[in-house]
Amino acid sequence: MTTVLGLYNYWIVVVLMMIGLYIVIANGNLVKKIIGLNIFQTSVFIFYISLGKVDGGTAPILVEGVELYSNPLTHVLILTAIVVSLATTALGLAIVVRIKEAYGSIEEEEIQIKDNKEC
Amino acid sequence: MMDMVIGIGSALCLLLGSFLCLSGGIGIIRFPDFYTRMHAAGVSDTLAASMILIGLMLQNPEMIVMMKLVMILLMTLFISPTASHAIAKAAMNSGLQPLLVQAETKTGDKSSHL
Amino acid sequence: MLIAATVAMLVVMALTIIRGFLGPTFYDRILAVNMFGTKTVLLISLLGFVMGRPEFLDIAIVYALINFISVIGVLRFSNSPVFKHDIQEKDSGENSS
Amino acid sequence: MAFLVCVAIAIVRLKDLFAVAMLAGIYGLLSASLFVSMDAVDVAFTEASVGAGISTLLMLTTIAMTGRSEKTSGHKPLLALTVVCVTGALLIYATLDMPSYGDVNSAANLHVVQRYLNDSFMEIGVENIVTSVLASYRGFDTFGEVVVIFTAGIGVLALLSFSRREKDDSEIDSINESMHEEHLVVRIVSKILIPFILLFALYVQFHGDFGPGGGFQAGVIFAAAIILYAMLFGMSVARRVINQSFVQLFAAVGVLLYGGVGVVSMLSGGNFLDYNVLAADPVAGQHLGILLIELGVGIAVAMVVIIIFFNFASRIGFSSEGDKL
Repeated sequence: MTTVLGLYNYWIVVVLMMIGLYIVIANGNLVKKIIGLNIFQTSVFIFYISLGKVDGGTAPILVEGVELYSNPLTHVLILTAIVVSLATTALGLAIVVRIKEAYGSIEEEEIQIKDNKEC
Repeated sequence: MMDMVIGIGSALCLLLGSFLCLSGGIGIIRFPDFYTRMHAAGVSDTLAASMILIGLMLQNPEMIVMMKLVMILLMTLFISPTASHAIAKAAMNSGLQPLLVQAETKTGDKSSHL
Repeated sequence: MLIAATVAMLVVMALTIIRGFLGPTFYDRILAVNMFGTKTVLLISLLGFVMGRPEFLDIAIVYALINFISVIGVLRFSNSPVFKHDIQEKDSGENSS
Repeated sequence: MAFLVCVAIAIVRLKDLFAVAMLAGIYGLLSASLFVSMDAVDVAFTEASVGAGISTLLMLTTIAMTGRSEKTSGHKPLLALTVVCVTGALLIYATLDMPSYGDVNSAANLHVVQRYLNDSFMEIGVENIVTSVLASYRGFDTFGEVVVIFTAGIGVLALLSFSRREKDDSEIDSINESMHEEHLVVRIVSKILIPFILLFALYVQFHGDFGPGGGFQAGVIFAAAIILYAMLFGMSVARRVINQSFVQLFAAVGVLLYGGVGVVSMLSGGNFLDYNVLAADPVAGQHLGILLIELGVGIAVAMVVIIIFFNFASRIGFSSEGDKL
């Protein structure tokens, strides 16, 4: 029972990661692929944060009379990672927009068909 | 004495707020069409939020926390009706009819056919 | 009491998510997102008190603001021609059913 | 937690991209509240403003440009499913070795972290350890992140900014005007709110030493206020208020401010980004350094997000024009 409770978070992370991966692999739509990528990223964020959580600890802002804090290092890593994920998402979406303008479609297969025709 | 009154008051506010929230949640599931759901969400949002925030305010003596709570309260009071208004207006403009109007036009059509 | 309110909030959030899934029209979904945002604000203020760290209230303020901005953004972009077209289709589909 | 999985599964199932984007918004809010419950206040702050706000908006703009419905793909998902399941099974097998949730003695919580927790207040004098680690101990990393964001901004600019036609603007404007007549209430409320949002962004920026907050979050909130303005009052009005070249200049200024602090500290005898030498007293020097680089981060992030959004949004008019032709 304790192992189940102790590892519950990681399992959720794994499931989320699987879902994200599945979307990225199986969906043809490029926007949806980016959303899948976002889910994948979030699962990694949650993984790091749950690594840094300490039982009975509180947020790592020093106050008097509190001894135990959660791990600030993972928070720092993820904080920057989130902003970078925003940047990558924006870049990805920009590329999607350009693809739409160039091919008239954002479905993977249609783009492939068009590419083959041109060759 | 004063403490007890404040404690009871905050507990009452919190309970009332939770109850309103729950009723709003049930409403948003059970109501038949968009505008009635909108009503459930809007009403419960505003009143329940202010009830819970007031309950929290009563629990806390510190000044800065109080200020922040007041700010949140003001913002919810500003934002939530505005957002509801905007959504309802957009829905109306896009041609989404309330259930009642839909029913009336349908019966009207039938009677004219008959 | 705080715990009870928190649990109530969680239940309401679950209900709202269900509406977000089902929502026949997309205005229902927007409504669900909006309500979900308000409930999150309340949940976070409650959590701050439950954990005894009222500094969390800053986050609640951000939520309130961001929620408003995203709802307005959604409505703004739902006015674009692509969406208009789709709504009409969807509406006619619903009426016929 | 289980909520998250449900939302994610629903995202897989739904074909309507608009609904998917809405659910992605809910997903962002949900993961942020999860972060709050796991004590990661700063992370929740960032996720709230980024995941729930800005990235949802960007997705919506993209969907508005590229069309809403998704076609069912022909190829079989069976292969993908097996790959994913195998990966998942391996990962779950790997979690059996992980320390259990909330363990004080897990490897991640033992090494350098104790030093941060115990000594950072003495060395830096900032209550919020996340800020001190972010800006001082790991200043190099953060500099790298800022440069990455700046590069992404340049990338979006390069991809989307060309062939913006002035005459389209006037047409879009007329559409916007007719639309905004209807949005009177929202406009007035936003007019009241926008100054508060800007003020709050500044509060977050400078209060980052004592509470949750800092340059990244403040930048995003600041940008959000301006995005709200741009959405309600039309793109060209916003472009008149906020000059594009000015924004681009300041994005660079933000990054340079960060780098400049590093160079100054190097010139005055320390290492790159070593703030101790910036003032007579090391702690005061740290304070000054953190303040400056947080400012740099804030400016850079805000301006990059504004650039990204403006380019996306002014593209909408362009591509819908293209569709008509």
